[in-house]
Amino acid sequence: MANVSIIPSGDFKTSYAADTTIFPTKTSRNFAILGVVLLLACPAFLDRYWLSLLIQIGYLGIAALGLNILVGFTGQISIGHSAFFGFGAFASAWLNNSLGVPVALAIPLAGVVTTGVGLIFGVPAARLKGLYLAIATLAAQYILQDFFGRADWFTGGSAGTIAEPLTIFGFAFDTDERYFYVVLVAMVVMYILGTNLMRTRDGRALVAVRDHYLSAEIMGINLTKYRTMSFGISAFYAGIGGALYAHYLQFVSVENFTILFSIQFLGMIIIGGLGSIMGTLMGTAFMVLLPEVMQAATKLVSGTAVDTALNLRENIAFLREMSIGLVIILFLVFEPDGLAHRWKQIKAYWKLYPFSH
Amino acid sequence: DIPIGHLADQSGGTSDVGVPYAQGVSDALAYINAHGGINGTKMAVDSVDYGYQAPRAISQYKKWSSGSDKIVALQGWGTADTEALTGFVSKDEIPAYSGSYSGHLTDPTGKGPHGSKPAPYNFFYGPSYSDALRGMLTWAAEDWKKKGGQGKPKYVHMGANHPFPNAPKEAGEQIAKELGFEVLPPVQFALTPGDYSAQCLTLKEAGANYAYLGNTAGSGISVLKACQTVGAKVQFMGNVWGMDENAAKAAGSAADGVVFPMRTAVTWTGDAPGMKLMKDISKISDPSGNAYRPVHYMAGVCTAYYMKEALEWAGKNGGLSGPNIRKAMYQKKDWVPAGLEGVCIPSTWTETDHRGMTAVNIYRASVKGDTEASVDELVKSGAIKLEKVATEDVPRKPEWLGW
Amino acid sequence: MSGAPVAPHPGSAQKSPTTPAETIFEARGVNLRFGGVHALTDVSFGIRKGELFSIIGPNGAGKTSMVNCISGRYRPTDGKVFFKGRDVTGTTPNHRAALGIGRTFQNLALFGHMSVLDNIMVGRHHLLKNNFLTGPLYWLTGARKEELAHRREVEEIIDFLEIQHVRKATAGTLSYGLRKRVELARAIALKPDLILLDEPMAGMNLEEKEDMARYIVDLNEEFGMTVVMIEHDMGVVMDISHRVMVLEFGKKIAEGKPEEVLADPRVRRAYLGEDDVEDDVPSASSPPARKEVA
Amino acid sequence: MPNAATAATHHAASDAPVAPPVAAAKRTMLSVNNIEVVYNDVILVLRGLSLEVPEGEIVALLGANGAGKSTTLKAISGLLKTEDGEVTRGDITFAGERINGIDPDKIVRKGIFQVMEGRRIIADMTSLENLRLGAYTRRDGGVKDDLDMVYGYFPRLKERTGLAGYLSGGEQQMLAIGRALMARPKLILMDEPSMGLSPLMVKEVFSIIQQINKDLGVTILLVEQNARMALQAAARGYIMENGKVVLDGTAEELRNNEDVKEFYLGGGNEERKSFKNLKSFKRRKRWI
Amino acid sequence: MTLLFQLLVNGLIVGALYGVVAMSFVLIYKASRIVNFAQGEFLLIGAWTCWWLLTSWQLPFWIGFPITLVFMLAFGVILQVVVLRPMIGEPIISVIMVTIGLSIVFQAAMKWMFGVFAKPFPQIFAHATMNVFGLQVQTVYVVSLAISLLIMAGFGWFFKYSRLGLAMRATAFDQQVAQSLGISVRQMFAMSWAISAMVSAVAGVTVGVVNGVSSALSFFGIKVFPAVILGGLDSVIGAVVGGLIVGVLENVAHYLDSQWLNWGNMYEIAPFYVLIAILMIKPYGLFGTKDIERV
Ligand SMILES: Nc1ncnc2c1ncn2[C@@H]1O[C@H](COP(=O)(O)OP(=O)(O)OP(=O)(O)O)[C@@H](O)[C@H]1O
Ligand SMILES: Nc1ncnc2c1ncn2[C@@H]1O[C@H](COP(=O)(O)OP(=O)(O)OP(=O)(O)O)[C@@H](O)[C@H]1O
Ligand SMILES: [Mg+2]
Ligand SMILES: [Mg+2]
Repeated sequence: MANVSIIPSGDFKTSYAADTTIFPTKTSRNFAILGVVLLLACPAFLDRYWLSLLIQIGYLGIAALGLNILVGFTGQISIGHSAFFGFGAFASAWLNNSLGVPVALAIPLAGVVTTGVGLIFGVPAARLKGLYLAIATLAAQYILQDFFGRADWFTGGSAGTIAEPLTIFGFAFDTDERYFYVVLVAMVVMYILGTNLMRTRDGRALVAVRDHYLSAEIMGINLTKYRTMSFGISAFYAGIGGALYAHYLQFVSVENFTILFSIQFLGMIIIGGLGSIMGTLMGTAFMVLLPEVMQAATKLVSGTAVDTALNLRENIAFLREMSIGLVIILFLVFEPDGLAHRWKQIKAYWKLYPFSH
Repeated sequence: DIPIGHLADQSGGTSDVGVPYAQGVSDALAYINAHGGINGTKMAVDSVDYGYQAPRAISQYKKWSSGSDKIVALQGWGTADTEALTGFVSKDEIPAYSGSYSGHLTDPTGKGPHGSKPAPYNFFYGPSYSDALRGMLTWAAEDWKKKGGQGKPKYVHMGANHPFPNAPKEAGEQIAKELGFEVLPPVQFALTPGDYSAQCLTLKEAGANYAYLGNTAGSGISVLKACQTVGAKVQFMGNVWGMDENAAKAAGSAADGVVFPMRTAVTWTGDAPGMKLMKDISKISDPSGNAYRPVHYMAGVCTAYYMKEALEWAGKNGGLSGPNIRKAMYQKKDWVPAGLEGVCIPSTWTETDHRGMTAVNIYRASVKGDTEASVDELVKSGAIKLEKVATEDVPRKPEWLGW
Repeated sequence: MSGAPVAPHPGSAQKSPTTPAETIFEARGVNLRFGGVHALTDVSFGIRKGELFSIIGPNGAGKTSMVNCISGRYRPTDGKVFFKGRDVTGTTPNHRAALGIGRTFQNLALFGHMSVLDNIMVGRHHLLKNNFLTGPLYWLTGARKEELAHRREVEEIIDFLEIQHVRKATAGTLSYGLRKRVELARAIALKPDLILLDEPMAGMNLEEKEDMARYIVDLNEEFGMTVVMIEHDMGVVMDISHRVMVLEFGKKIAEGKPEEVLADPRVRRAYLGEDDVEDDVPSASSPPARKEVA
Repeated sequence: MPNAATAATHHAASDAPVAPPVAAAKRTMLSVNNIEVVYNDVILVLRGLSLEVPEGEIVALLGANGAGKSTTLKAISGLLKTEDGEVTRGDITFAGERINGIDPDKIVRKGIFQVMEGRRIIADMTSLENLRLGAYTRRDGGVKDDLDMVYGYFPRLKERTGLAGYLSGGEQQMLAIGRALMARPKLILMDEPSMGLSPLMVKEVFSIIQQINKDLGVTILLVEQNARMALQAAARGYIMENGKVVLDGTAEELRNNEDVKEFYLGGGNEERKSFKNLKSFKRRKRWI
Repeated sequence: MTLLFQLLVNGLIVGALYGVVAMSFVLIYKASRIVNFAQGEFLLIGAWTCWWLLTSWQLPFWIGFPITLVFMLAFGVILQVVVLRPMIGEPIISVIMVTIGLSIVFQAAMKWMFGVFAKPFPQIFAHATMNVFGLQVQTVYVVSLAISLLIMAGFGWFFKYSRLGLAMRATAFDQQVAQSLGISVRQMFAMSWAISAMVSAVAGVTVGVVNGVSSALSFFGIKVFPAVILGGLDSVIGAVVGGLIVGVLENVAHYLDSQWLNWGNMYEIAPFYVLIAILMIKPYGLFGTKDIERV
């Protein structure tokens, strides 16, 4: 009668293999697969608006995962992530425009190139810790932004550059319906890679460095190597995300890769849950959807009694902005450890149900 | 109804000019609806503040351009979002009227000598940033002679290294050379307020005579003040979004004498046949009818009215499809929307050339005494005046198309 | 960074002569200074392969500092340390781990947010081959196979230390004693030839000390690891260690068989605080731990 | 139930608060009644624990790793909150006043001071600054003298003028204890004060504990692994095991209890077996 | 008198302003290890409040300004009680995120209340500008320089010697330990936030007077990060020194740029290059205390 409870209480694992799967139970894995299948069907019944949101969640989610590996798993705060995201975008466009690399290839290559940049800006990580490092990444943000602005050959300068749509064997992924699949595949792959990384040697090493770098070193972990490496990895994810973004918009401009964008990335992973892979995705969805929800909400308000009472009119925009901020604050006040944590607790609860305690 | 999308920046980085412009657009559209709409059918205008964040603009656009009631036209706003949407609108064939006037939006075919990407569905009312600067420099050359200046006047481009300030950079420096200016290396300052004494000191040191302020008002004010403080005597030339009544007020005496391009033939206090309709439209959001409207408001109204007449024409000739509306934009030469005569400046768009306006009206801000009172009062009391100094007709050189 | 192999008769200063064959670790004239503080002054000693070597001494005598010099946390201000005949004075801690030095810490240093299992798996770091390229391609590159193989060995360690019940628990939430045990497990996972234990029994009651002692003895006898132990419980030290070194104020004041060392009046005074010989003087053999009762 | 002969009262799963004869004589300063503690809303650690600390006495609390000793102390001092643990049942009264749920800093002001497990000194301050902070809640002028007193007890601390973080483990332990003395509380909760101290220092510390108890009349609840010393210093003792008190009585009684002898004091009256030749399998003693 | 010299003077004077803002960061950091991303908004709120008192209420500066400071004190406390108290003991980074949320809220609220247009500050000094070593500078800059030095001296003493100062540092190091010593973490936080808010008001008014008040001023918050780090996150003196250095750097960079390099934008970027360079040599800034590496 073991298969009655959805989540078995206690460990019934019979082999270590069974104990090291991505998903704790068969059910949860089936749910995940079901989810992906549902997503595959999305373009059939969702309009472009929703698809574009999902696409955003997709490429932002990939980049955010990179940031989470850096901040959440390795404990190195970065407020320059959008710069790497941007670099990936420009790189992919440039590879395609100037070197004629097919987009399908340019995207992963952009990831690789960005990794290089990440490693360069990761060098300070060898010596800097905590917020000192964070501000060093802020420097990366500004330095790269400035670079985008002046490197006409690479970014088209301040005017920006065009990015061709992704085409494979003449089939162009130039509509949301089509591009959705590109992003979906990329996302699933990148997330699986991420999950695997975190449950193997180097992933563990990163976390060890975060939790106690002194003893990590004694355990034979080369601090400099892993501190820098995690910058490389996060940059790789950022690059891929950026590249996907570029070929979705088909136009890249320096204007978009600001510090505010970097801070949004931080928001995604903190709200999603530092050091949680699935949380990253949840957090990204949260941050992408929040403005939309608030937009809709304020739409409802406008023209109602509330509106006239507060005499909002165009000020309704401020009301929306404020509520976005407030939601973030309230969320963190009630769930400081992020969505992933809440999710865990719910699961823990059901696991022991009805004997929680 | 006729679905219309309206992107506005009321809360974001450019809200200081975004708010009045958006107000103009929505008032105008509301007024049109109140008076018979488009050939009798009303427009369903959806005004959305996107806080000057491109991603939001995109998802908003997707919302509008999908589903059953796709928008037939878009009233857009800033550089970031307009650039981001250019590709989409041309694919979806949705005419987009932007508040971004950067040169390469004027090239519908992309065949221009500077090979920017084609922007067949982008329109804007006003001189492109480049043409505006060309106009001002032409004026500056004359002004230099008039003042009896000795030797080559020195010109410098000032602004952040961003799309908006840089848009007219090369165009300006190129024509400046032709006009016999000595072009100094550009001076950069951030888009945000700060201390720019350093920049002003170098201007002073280099002895610049004419300087173009490429940024928006916020940081422009800081520069004006700093230069006043360190005593750098330079003739500043603002840009369309960089100088207006509010900026003049904030900068106070530092703004005195700054020249800038204007997109309407008159300001709110000027008189022209069209001002009557203008004032009626203004009553939509200000029943009392005595609010003072800054220049951007009027520009917003004009933009909305060009779209209105285009819609009407299209409605009569084969329906409100994107291509039709686009076609409609090409119907008239020296086009002035009915009722706004003497306010909106005659404009002409063609299939191959979206430089609607090449006549640049140059105004000078004059600020006297302190500027604590509200803009209305300041203008009434004459503490702030915007005086016309010249109209420069910039030639439609083909090689200038797209930049 | 390999140094010259140890000279046939190292550290002539040494009382107990050691031949390179049996010396696994050797310190020669190690000095360690922190500003004004002389943590270690000219300490020389050798540890024989397979021996259970204890370091005792008053608080602040320099025991942990010595261990830090062995494991590479600190670099001697001067003097050299040799491991397996190689001069390792300049090598980094992570390098030394690879060479076969593992350790536990006096103030717990677990990876607080990781599960006990992962904590121990980290110990396998230098034994695992997969990396940031092969790891993510879990199934394709055999990373999975490798991980599982090591997991199996880790489970053996877990059984050995009897911490199965907390296998999945987050290390940070364990009680003090359990954490110390997990730390030991992590150190063992390195498969070190030389394992350094800094006060492994602090904060344990007798029963647990007995267990811990048993583990250590087994490590030494069954697993054949050379053990260096810092411990304040004289009972344990006297019973299980082969040789003892006593530090005081950073200087070595005695070294040798437990009972010899214990006989040394300086040690008794400096360390046990049995200043004047009381009426019931314990014979060196009987552990003074019990004398504390008196 | 083994050797019920001993005078000590066993109470297996009973939750009844204990009123030991001794407590009757002296006024009880602290009493913990049948408390239940849960961490992160799920992990139940204390299951109905009760104990009493008479005024002016030293009470020892013994138990295996993970029994919940530190948790008990944290529950009393209110520090549980800071580790998302909470007292879900029962109550804790100090000097007749219910104190569970109160903020830790307020509890300190009431006169309860905890010496936390694992030193927990403020690493980036000097030992002097650490000691001064010990006296943070004090207003009286006596701080200066107490400083000398502490330095008198631990001269080592005076020598080491650098940052406390660089002190040796034992030195840090001394500092932690010294900090508690600086606060001059009514009740000190000591979590394994002898940990990491050399035999000499252990003696020293225990004599200090007895001294402040006698001279300054400070009441002390002592969690200790060194049962031998603890039961010598203490007047009464409690022995707990996964979240419950399983045995309690006067120090005397406990010292003579066979189980306690075997599992806490090491060897009964027969000769103590050497750590060396322990059988790999040994009988484990559990009361429940 | 050369351009370079003028630029140096200007750099020092503006640097002092950065110093003030930097200090307001340090104050919060020293008591809570939190970096307050809403600092810029604090500055803005201070500026608007003072502007409002001076214009709507026509108060003279020497009355309006003190009131502003008092208001900011109260504001800091209230903010701490309402928003940050529940976050005590939570992961620092979450709290940092909360401050980001706060900045969003305040940003919008300010625009709502005071509109989106920049507003000029009424004239407050008899002479708006004064001559320093032959360079005309805004009087208010010089005043803020004086103030900043005062504040710096004050806090330097406070944290080293005063009982509360120690308590704040203890709180920052380990909240649990602090509480176990009888330190009320709430009190400490409330205090530090209040003081910090007050200090940022000083800066807010200064920049407001010079540039006119507009929501864009909040950008100063992020702008001074290099200064904070350069001096060392937890050093009051470092904050001011860092500010001065950044100020001078900007101006010198601009000088080189405008005279020879003509790369443009060095003004903005150079400080960051130098920042990284310095950090690589001194990982904890010039005056920051390095954390203890001891096992
Ligand atoms: N990194 C350091 N900086 C400054 N002083 C240090 C440092 N490490 C150790 N010391 C000093 O060196 C001396 C020896 O410290 P160590 O930790 O080796 O003592 P110990 O023998 O381990 O004492 P215990 O038994 O209490 O752990 C101590 O007085 C300590 O203050
Ligand atoms: N913060 C926490 N979160 C979850 N569980 C905890 C936490 N702290 C302690 N525990 C659990 O509570 C139980 C008791 O812990 P506690 O530290 O009180 O034991 P102890 O008696 O002090 O042991 P030791 O003698 O080793 O210190 C342990 O099983 C531990 O795993
Ligand atoms: Mg030690
Ligand atoms: Mg404990």
